[in-house]
Amino acid sequence: MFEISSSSIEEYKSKSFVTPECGGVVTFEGRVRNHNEGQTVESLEYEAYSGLALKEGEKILEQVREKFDILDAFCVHRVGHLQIGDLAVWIIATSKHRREAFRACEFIIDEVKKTVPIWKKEHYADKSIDSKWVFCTEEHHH
Amino acid sequence: MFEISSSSIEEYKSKSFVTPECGGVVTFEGRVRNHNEGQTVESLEYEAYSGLALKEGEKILEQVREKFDILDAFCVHRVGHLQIGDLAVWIIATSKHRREAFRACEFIIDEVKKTVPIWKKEHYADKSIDSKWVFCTEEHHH
Amino acid sequence: MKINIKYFAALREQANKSEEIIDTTYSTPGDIYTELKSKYNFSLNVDELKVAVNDCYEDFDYELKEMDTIVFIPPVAGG
Amino acid sequence: MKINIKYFAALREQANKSEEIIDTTYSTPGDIYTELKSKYNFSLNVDELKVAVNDCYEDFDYELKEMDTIVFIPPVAGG
Repeated sequence: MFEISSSSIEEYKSKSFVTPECGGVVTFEGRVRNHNEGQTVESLEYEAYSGLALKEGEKILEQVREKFDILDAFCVHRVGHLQIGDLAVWIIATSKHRREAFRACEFIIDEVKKTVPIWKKEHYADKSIDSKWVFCTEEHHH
Repeated sequence: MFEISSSSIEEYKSKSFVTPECGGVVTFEGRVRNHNEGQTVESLEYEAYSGLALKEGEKILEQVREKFDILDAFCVHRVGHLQIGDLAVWIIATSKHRREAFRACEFIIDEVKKTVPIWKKEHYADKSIDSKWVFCTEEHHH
Repeated sequence: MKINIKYFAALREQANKSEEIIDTTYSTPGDIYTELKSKYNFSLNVDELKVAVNDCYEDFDYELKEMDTIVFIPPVAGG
Repeated sequence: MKINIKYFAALREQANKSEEIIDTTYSTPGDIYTELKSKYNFSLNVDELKVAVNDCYEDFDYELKEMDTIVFIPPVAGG
């Protein structure tokens, strides 16, 4: 399942996705870091076009189930104004064998960054630099 | 840091390894699954040669810091009698950029399985099959 | 023809609104974006955007119907 | 020469003990394993094992000193 949340998503980390046949669980946390491309970042705003983002997110999770031998996959993305260290995206993939969970988890974050209509605006410590909507080039944020 | 624990390691999952420069966090959970090579597994016993296991574990974490651009890495391995679904090993890697955390986390679990003196004995649902100490062939357990 | 437009991110800020209903003589997202770009002085060119009609990605020459909802999608940056 | 031996996993079960001090005329882990294998009927051959002396991996022809601690290491299976 793919979700978008306007409040903290830390609590998702304690949800259990474990089943008896599950041997490997891989999670990815994308967090707001204090720098990007040489600038000190003070905070981030995330905005989503939810109607389409949820559909695109579910599409990614369908693809990942087709491509990899996993048991379960889940992704939640935060929107709103986030501070340094805040959790922006959390992904979990479970599988019998660990390789598949690693591949699946990385596939999901790569695709989320490419295809899901979510945007982010960076606010900088240096107030002479205007806040700006950044594009997702490879390795842009985390 | 590499640790070995004779009681539940679930609580490690709530420890924070996040720093302001951290953008990506990847975790791996290895859990006891209910089957292996066609047999229904009922429980597992893990035994460690702690004196050497801790040294070998630390060596892996040193290697991972040299090989990958990560901020932090940690691994804890459970010993004792574990039931289906129990957490056997937990690994976390944090980095500025997500790729490095994925690579580092997978490297750690691969190496732990190869070089750390920890053994496991499988107990089967079918009591006509003797419990046995299994070897770690590729993709053996999770 | 009346068309519902929703704005996000840089486009929302430049249009200074999240949503509006326009009355237009154009019938494709491409032509409508050209009209709006000149009205709001949008900084993004059409080749930097994707477009969704009624929450589905469509081409910029898609033939719109009365009261379709269009979203012009700037380069995404989730994660 | 007295040597301390610790047993783990299958070797511990087959020796039916975790640790013992033996008095041996042999001076390498390889020769001592041969001696113990015949005594306890160990199922593992020496080429399936590694050996640690005083918590460091060493070769099977390592020259032991009085009261060194040896661990014969069956194939590992952590994770």
